[in-house]
Amino acid sequence: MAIFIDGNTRVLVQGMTGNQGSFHTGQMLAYGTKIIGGVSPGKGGQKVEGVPVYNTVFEAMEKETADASILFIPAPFAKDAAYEALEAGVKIIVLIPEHIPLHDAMDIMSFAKQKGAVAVGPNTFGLVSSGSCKIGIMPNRYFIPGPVGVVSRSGTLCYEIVGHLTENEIGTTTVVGLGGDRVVGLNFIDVLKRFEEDDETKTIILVGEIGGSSEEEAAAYIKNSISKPVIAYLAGKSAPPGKRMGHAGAIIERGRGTFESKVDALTKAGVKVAELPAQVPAMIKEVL
Amino acid sequence: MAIFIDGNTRVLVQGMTGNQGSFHTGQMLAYGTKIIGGVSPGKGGQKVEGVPVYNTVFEAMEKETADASILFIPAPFAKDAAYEALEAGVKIIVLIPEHIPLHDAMDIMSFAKQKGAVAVGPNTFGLVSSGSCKIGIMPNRYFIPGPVGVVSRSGTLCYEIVGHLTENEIGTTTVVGLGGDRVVGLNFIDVLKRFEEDDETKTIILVGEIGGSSEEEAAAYIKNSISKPVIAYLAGKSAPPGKRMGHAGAIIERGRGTFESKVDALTKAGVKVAELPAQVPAMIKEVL
Amino acid sequence: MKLYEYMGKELFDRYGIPIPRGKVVDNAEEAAVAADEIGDVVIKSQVLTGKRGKAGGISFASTAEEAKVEAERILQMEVSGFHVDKLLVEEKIEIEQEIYLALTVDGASRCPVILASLDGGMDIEEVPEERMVRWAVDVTAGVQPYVVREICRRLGVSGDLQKDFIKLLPKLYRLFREMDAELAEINPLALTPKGLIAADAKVTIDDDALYRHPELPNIKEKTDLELKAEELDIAYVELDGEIAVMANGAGITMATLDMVQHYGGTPANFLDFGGGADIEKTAQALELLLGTNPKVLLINIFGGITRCDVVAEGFAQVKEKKGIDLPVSFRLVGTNEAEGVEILKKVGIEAFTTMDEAVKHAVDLLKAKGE
Amino acid sequence: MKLYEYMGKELFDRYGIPIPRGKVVDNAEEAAVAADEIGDVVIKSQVLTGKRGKAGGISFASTAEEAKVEAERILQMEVSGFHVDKLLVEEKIEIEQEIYLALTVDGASRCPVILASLDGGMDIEEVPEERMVRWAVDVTAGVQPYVVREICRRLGVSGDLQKDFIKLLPKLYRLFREMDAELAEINPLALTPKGLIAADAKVTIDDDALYRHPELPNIKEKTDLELKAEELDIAYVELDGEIAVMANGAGITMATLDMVQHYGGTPANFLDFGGGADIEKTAQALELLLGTNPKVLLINIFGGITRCDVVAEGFAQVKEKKGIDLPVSFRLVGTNEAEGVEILKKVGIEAFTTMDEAVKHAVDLLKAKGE
Repeated sequence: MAIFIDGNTRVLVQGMTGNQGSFHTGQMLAYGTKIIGGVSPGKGGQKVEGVPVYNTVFEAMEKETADASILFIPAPFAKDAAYEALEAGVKIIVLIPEHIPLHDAMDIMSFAKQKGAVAVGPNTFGLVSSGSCKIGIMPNRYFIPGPVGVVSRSGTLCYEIVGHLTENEIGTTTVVGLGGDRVVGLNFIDVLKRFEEDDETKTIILVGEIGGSSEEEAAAYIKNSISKPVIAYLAGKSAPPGKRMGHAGAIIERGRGTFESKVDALTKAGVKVAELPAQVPAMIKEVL
Repeated sequence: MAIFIDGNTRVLVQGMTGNQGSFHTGQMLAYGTKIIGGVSPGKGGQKVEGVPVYNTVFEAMEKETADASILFIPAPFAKDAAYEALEAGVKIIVLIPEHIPLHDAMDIMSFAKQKGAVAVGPNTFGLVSSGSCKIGIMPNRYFIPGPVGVVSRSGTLCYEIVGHLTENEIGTTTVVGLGGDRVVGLNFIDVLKRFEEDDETKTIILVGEIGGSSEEEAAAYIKNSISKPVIAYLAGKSAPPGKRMGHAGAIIERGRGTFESKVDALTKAGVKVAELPAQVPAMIKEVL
Repeated sequence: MKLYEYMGKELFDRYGIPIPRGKVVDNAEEAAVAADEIGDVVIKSQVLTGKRGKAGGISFASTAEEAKVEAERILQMEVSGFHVDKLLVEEKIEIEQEIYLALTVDGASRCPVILASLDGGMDIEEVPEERMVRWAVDVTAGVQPYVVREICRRLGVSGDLQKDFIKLLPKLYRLFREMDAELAEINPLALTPKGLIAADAKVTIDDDALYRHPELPNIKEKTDLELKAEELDIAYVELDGEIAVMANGAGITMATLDMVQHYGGTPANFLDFGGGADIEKTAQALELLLGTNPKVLLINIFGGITRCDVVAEGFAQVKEKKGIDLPVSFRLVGTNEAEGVEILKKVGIEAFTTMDEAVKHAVDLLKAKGE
Repeated sequence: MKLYEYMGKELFDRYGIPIPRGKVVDNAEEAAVAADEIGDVVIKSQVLTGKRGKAGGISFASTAEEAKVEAERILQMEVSGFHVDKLLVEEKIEIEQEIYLALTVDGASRCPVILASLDGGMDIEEVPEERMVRWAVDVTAGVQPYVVREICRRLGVSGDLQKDFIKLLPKLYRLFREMDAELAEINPLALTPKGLIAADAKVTIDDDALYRHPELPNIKEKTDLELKAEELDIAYVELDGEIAVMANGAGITMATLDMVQHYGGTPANFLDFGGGADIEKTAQALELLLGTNPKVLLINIFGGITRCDVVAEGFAQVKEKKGIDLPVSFRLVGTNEAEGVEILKKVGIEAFTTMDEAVKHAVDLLKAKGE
């Protein structure tokens, strides 16, 4: 098992013929991902790594229904592409691009909800169910099957931690990148819930950072609804106070958002918080 | 049983303090409908027929969750009121007003779908589960419990037919008015499906009229999915050809929409079509 | 409310949809001046009906003199019963292909629908289903570029024409939504060497939303009686039979007409004075009807919100004040039925309780009159 | 991008939100002229920071002469480190109550959120939770009148003030959406005898959407280095420590800073040159960093999309062409690691494979330098 995606997940690549799109199509295929088609308007009929390219998502879906789509689309056009996938019936969209306008992101999230779909990202490395399906841009070799579920707000830091696990021969069920933007489709709670339900996931790693209140919300959720052990690492302990969004930001955060507030909330929820990334594998071994 | 609503359905009346609103609050209460509150902005704190009036739907829902709301709201403000009910979590809204702008109706239908709610109307007499719950403006005395499900596009004509049933001591499970506008929330198929699933409904009356293609669509659905006997009456046999909506109307209807097309489609689906309203009771008796 | 072609094109222009250069005129001299300015022109009668081409209401001219002659001719025409008051004098455009593009409302899917075909032009209704692309628009998404790309793919359109579509279609959709249109149809949408140009415009505004568009003119395409009825918020359509029919509710009114025909009569009109009428409205509806000099009057009331006593009182007042000297067949049941029947009795009318009886009686009255 | 108060108010005005009469000036003479025209005025320094009132950056004047004196004084000020270039000279309004109203984005609910309180003014952050109404806006519904009615109910507002809110809030929402704002805050929204007036304006536009608003000016509130970094699409923040840090990815960069501190060092900056950098971008990021004269350079690369050989090559080129004469601690793992390590070796750098080692080494290098 795994969450969200597995070896049967049929994947579309939107923006397949671009540099990023074609490179990562190759990488995902190499990982074993079942890519059934690519979409690049005006490039229909081409092939990338042997995979057929279509002009529209609807055209691709006429040939074979896709379960998920990954978007390598420049930020200004990402909303259009995301809507296309959602209206065509794709139920998981993975939004790789950064710099998607905030209001576009809100629109995408609203439309995804309306269509009963899951949006991952934007500004995410994607997600991978280790050993069976990678829909993202993370380096293939660190993601080996095992009992740990990982959910992270940041990319490279997540690789760093999963890299430490791999060195210690600890594998992962699914690794989910929430994305680094202010408005993202999945939050910690959505993913924690799935890990709790997933039999193969024995323990969970939460990789967070300062800003926003999603770690605090996750802590409250863990306290009430998660029975599996959770280990956390949080970046930003040394960061200077960030720029505030007028008073409104402060009103919304209400004192949450700082490193201390997050560590405090998670600790109170029974989560062990690592001080350094390298400490995580030992902490995992303790609870496994 | 019955469909959509029953004796447990808690009903709000939006626009309760107006002429229509207060009159029909009395009528519905007299029928036995469980009205838990009314909403009239600026009139909060008043009572109508002993029922408390609130300023907003949210305020009403704080006191007691409503399952359904009926709107006696002038057409220009109906969209706002409908959205309010939908966002506040009401799952059945009954849109009595006529002359709601078409684009407002489309917006309401889209929003209702998004919220997983059912919109009845606009320009409907509402619906009634005989003997237990009336959410509408139909005269109380004709709607007595019995085994017949009725679904109608028009109001008075439906009363006429139900009146004939009542004279013949044939009662109804639920009578649903779809509404006379071009864009309405429920269509024949939605209601037929429910009647098919409802154990108490033994036979179904469909009251249609010329224009649009919903009777033809209903016919196709009946053929494939309805096992209970269906009797139909259609108005408009003698009507002159109506005004066309440019070519687009013709393209959409594709020859459907006429009296002949509807009778033909229904007959082929095994539906018996009455020539006069007064013939309906005898036809029902035959199949009951 | 249907808009004249030139008004539709004004809207197109406001929303950035390309239209031919042109001028609206109401006399031949102005037409000549316009032609002089523009060059080769097409002169189009501005009437609210199709088939003007076949009726001779569209003509071409290359000189001011020709334009004047043609304009004079067309201004004297009637096209399908409509008198021609205005002409649109437009540059003649070079059409490589006639495309059909429309936005309208699809009741079945409860949303706007785009209709598009590469086989535009006069015989669009004959275009086979598979040559006509339909797209139901999700109003929360609107018409984003992906929608247009997909429509283009289904049409088999790509390249520059697709780019033109991506520019044009969202504009037409915006117009359709913002102007509360029931229909925004371009036929033909002309593919010219300069790109897409709307060679015609059929725009219908939702009557129920006209209050949101006070800038629009009030265009009348109704008879005086129909206008009077509209004022009274009564649904009224003139027919050419002999029995005047008055009922409450569209469905039952239609059913009453059907029954009149079923029993061998002919209805003179369709009059639905709706639900919840008061005495005055009843009286006004009645007077409207009497003004048409029918042979027999048939009233069919099933009182729900409509109260029988109120309708009866309205009838009695008209009968007493103005007199009703034609035969009347009256059916009256429902809310406050007893009171209503009593009122009618006082003015000498015996009400029926069933529609069947009342209609049969009306037809009998008509036959009696004929003999 | 934060807008100056006067720019925010220009937007308010464009969207129909009432603002005080006023004029933007950049010298004392113009301030005097404005005061002469307007009467009793308030003179407000235009700086991109709060607390200007407490810092003396806001003043009142009743005559042109007073206005001139005050304007001169304020134009010489620095408010929280910002120099005052412009003043807004506005009519002094009669404030009966200070209301707080803002639209911003709520990450948790992934949608716009309205914040409203009747306890507006300077201490808004101290207002207790129950005195602050929050409303998450469903973007498909927008801010319809019912939303405002419900917010008013929760605020305890009715009557004329509610009517004013029903007019104002949908306009603020439209501005917020159409202008791609991250924040549109009015504090105070002044209740005056003439109704609601926006006495201040804090509007921040989403940087990622600035390309959609070419009409907006480019407002700089960054140091030259930060601007240069922005040009290169590099996330760069100056800090006041000694070890320059360069990493790929915001999370790992933060974690590197944390680790530097953990092992007793102090970071000189935050520099995240993102994923997938090419040789040139690597070199540019490096040059930027070297320009700040740090004591030790710490590079932490975990290659995913970023290729180790590319980063190493960028580093090698800078080292060979321009020279890097400070101590360097380099961690390099991931995609094409072997090739990268080889390239570094050639320019005399022995790369670490773990972040821990590299950070510890960097701190050791710093300590060695101090001794």
